[in-house]
Amino acid sequence: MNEKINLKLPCKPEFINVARMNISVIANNMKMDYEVIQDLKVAISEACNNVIIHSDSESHYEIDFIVKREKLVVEINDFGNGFDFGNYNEPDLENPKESGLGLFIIDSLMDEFEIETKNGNGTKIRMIKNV
Amino acid sequence: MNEKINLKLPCKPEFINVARMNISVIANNMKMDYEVIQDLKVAISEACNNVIIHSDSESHYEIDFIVKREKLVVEINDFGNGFDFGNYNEPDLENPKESGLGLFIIDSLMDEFEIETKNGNGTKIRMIKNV
Amino acid sequence: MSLEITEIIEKDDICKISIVGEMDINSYLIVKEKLDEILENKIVNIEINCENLSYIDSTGIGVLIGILKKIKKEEKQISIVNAKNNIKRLFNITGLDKIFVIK
Amino acid sequence: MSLEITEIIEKDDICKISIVGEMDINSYLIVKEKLDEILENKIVNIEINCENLSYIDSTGIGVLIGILKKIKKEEKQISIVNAKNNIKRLFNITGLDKIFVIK
Ligand SMILES: Nc1ncnc2c1ncn2[C@@H]1O[C@H](COP(=O)(O)OP(=O)(O)O)[C@@H](O)[C@H]1O
Ligand SMILES: Nc1ncnc2c1ncn2[C@@H]1O[C@H](COP(=O)(O)OP(=O)(O)O)[C@@H](O)[C@H]1O
Repeated sequence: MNEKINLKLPCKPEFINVARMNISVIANNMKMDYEVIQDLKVAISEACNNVIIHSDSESHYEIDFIVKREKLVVEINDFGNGFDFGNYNEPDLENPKESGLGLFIIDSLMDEFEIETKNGNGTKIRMIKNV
Repeated sequence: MNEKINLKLPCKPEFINVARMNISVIANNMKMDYEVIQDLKVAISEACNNVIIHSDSESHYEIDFIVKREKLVVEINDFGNGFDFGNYNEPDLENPKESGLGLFIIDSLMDEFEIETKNGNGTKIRMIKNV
Repeated sequence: MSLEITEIIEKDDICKISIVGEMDINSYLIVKEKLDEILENKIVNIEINCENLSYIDSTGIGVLIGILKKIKKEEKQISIVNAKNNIKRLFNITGLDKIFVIK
Repeated sequence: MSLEITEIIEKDDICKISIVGEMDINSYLIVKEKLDEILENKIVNIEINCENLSYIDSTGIGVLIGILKKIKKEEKQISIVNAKNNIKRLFNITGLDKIFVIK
């Protein structure tokens, strides 16, 4: 099985719950556990929050949900600024700050996590959860 | 306000609940009533059922949700066979049949309903619910 | 959420079933097959408890109409019990409130 | 579903609040503003009842860290009460279980 669902959302905070709800139904259809679905909701929201807060995308961003027998792949694509991932630092958990936790949370909650981004050229976040 | 959400779904019955869930969150964000949301779920499902049962679309179909201040516009587009709407007959409610109720139900539940279809050229169902 | 038939009580000339969940394009066959199976032995009245039926559309309504056709010849009927408002509304729109007994 | 602060009990040097719903990018400011307002008068310990907090992410966690910074100087603390498993897990991952009191 290899089915793709694609969702285009306005770059506005009030539509992030639509992204969350989609991952929730799709993962539920795949018979994932309640706790895993909660984690997926957080992970997708972190990526969407970043699009809205940092990407400076004009109007819409896209999410692909790729349903495979053994895993769910989620790709969040924006067409905004991108950033220099070389400058990214993991948060220092001993000295918590108000920001800088999003990517770290995605990485912690998901089985696989990749980021493709270039200054000025949009960002693609790819996260995978195994069934 | 005029925001568009676009959803591309595989032409398979097991993803229809994704369409339902989307309309449900979006209408809920618009503060529509519970009963109205139930009607919207039925209306969108009727249109999606038809794509899956009748359109003979190859892989995907598309749904646009257009959120305006005073109404929700939903367009279901498939790229399948289309049909001759000139041959369409409303159901005879005195003599119920197992099939033929879908479009009639959409028309009854929604405030506006339009269909654009040509033999061989896909179908677009447009339904509007006022807030 | 999918669909389940949680209870089947066959008694004299009536069979009562409870449908729980969503009766849609993915699940209507479960109900159709169960009712066909029941009616295979004997044509009886059918009473459907819809207290926990959260969703039905024309695929589900089609099943019920098909079943009614089968049992009507022997003057049996379908009763719908405890349906939620949105489901009742759908039965009204499609005229089923006139051919089913809605309780 | 959105977010509500359903209860605020100020008593001596502790203020207890209950957060209900989803603390996300749309709603975290409600909590931030309420806590800032409380601390404007007096720096107190904060106890957050999370029994009905169904969702939180880094936007919400950021608020709590900001508040902790404010009250830590006066040796006050934040306690998290009745958090659901998924929320506790997030606090563990981000190390907040070491700087908040998780009950
Ligand atoms: N989609 C994006 N577009 C542009 N920059 C991004 C994007 N996602 C992340 N970033 C950059 O990566 C940094 C780290 O992100 P994150 O770990 O989520 O923490 P935070 O968003 O709180 O800063 C952000 O501050 C931002 O500079
Ligand atoms: N998306 C579509 N593609 C092709 N044909 C369609 C589509 N939607 C509706 N139709 C045609 O319109 C007819 C009436 O549809 P409907 O009222 O939903 O009843 P039913 O689906 O039960 O036949 C269908 O039988 C079909 O021939």
